[in-house]
Amino acid sequence: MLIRVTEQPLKPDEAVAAVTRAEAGAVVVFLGVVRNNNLGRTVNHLVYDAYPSMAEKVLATIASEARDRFSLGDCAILHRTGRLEIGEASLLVAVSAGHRVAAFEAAHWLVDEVKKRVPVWKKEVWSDGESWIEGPESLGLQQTPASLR
Amino acid sequence: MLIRVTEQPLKPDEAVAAVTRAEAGAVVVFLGVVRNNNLGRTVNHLVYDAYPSMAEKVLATIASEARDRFSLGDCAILHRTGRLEIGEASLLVAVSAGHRVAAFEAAHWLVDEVKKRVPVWKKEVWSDGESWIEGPESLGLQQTPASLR
Amino acid sequence: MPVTLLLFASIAEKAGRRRIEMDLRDGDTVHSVCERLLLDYPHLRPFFPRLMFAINEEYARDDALVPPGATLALIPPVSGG
Amino acid sequence: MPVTLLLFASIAEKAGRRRIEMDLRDGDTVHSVCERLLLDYPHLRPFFPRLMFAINEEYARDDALVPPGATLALIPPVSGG
Repeated sequence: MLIRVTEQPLKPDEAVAAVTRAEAGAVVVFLGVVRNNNLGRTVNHLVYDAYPSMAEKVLATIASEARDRFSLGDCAILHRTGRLEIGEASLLVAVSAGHRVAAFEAAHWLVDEVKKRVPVWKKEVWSDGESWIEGPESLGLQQTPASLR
Repeated sequence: MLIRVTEQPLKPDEAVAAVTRAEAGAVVVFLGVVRNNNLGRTVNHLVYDAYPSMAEKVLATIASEARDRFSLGDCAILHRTGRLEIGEASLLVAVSAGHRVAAFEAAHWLVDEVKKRVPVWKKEVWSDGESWIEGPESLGLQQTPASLR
Repeated sequence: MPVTLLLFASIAEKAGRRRIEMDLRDGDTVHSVCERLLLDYPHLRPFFPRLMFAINEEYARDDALVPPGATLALIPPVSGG
Repeated sequence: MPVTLLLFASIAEKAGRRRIEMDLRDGDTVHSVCERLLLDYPHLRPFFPRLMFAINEEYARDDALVPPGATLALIPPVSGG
């Protein structure tokens, strides 16, 4: 199980090699790539912040859940941090399974869970400003007492 | 659009680079990998035969259909031929799309169509024999007149 | 103008060849060409109920006319991927 | 034994720091620690309705007890991927 939060570029070949198993006929890889636009605004680049030690723990938990849920061969989840340019990969998920249906389902589920649960944040930088993105897919809001609001 | 039938090993990094677009936030890659077993039998290796020129035409047709159907950024389909060992990739599909749902759906659809339509055949080689596989996912049987049966 | 038959995978192994040249006759269809092939290769008959065909790299029905100089591929159920 | 608060992303930028040490009192919960934090950093209050919390790298509710020496992370809605 390859789990990593890193400032280095993410390499599909490495992740594929890490999950390939003699008994697994299907490998699916997902890459989240920095787009040049979001919600109608032109994006110049992104900056990712993370809580790396906790993020790796949460990634490992998600990976274990996926292995149980989808009877996977193996899986790899890598998240990049720091400044990323357009076209660079911020998230790489790779899974192997006996057959393709399980591999596609598991990869999709893993990406969904990463976006809900892993303490990583992106800032969009435009030509005329910047903003931290508060993920619409983040875990439901914590119950916060009225006194803190 | 990267379409290729080749005896050379398939490289995920190359396919990812080929489909990456500044406006596409999601890349999904599928690899079909030679398994060490099938239907309860231990597989030693596979041999793929192909009608390469027609296979590339059919792959290009499928790729075009996918681009219309799923509003893809781009897609790549590569099929390897010749002798393949356990753990080697026989099929590589890569797609890019604005968002992940389209990318996952398109990649899955492409793999299904490749298995139905592309003139490529695998032979399983076991320790004690071998057999050409007639794909259970192949296009429906041609209407064949009784005189040829 | 001859027609060139291409054979692959199981049927190529059984025939012992991947390519067969045949004469073309007026009005020849996939079906009629294959009937003449089976006169010379009767042991290939068991493959035909499951074959597909392609004329010049396009899938074709067995009642399709075979044009002069065509390449006619005999295509067992595919199993790529 | 102090408690170490970790701040990230938007709230770290607003606070001008990523790490704050605070004293821990008997019976301190996430909530009570944060109330004391807001005495020194009142401009962070608008973030709280959307924050999640983690104690020692595990998500925790705001009524969870904070153990001595804990690391308490203030976690804005995540946006990885």
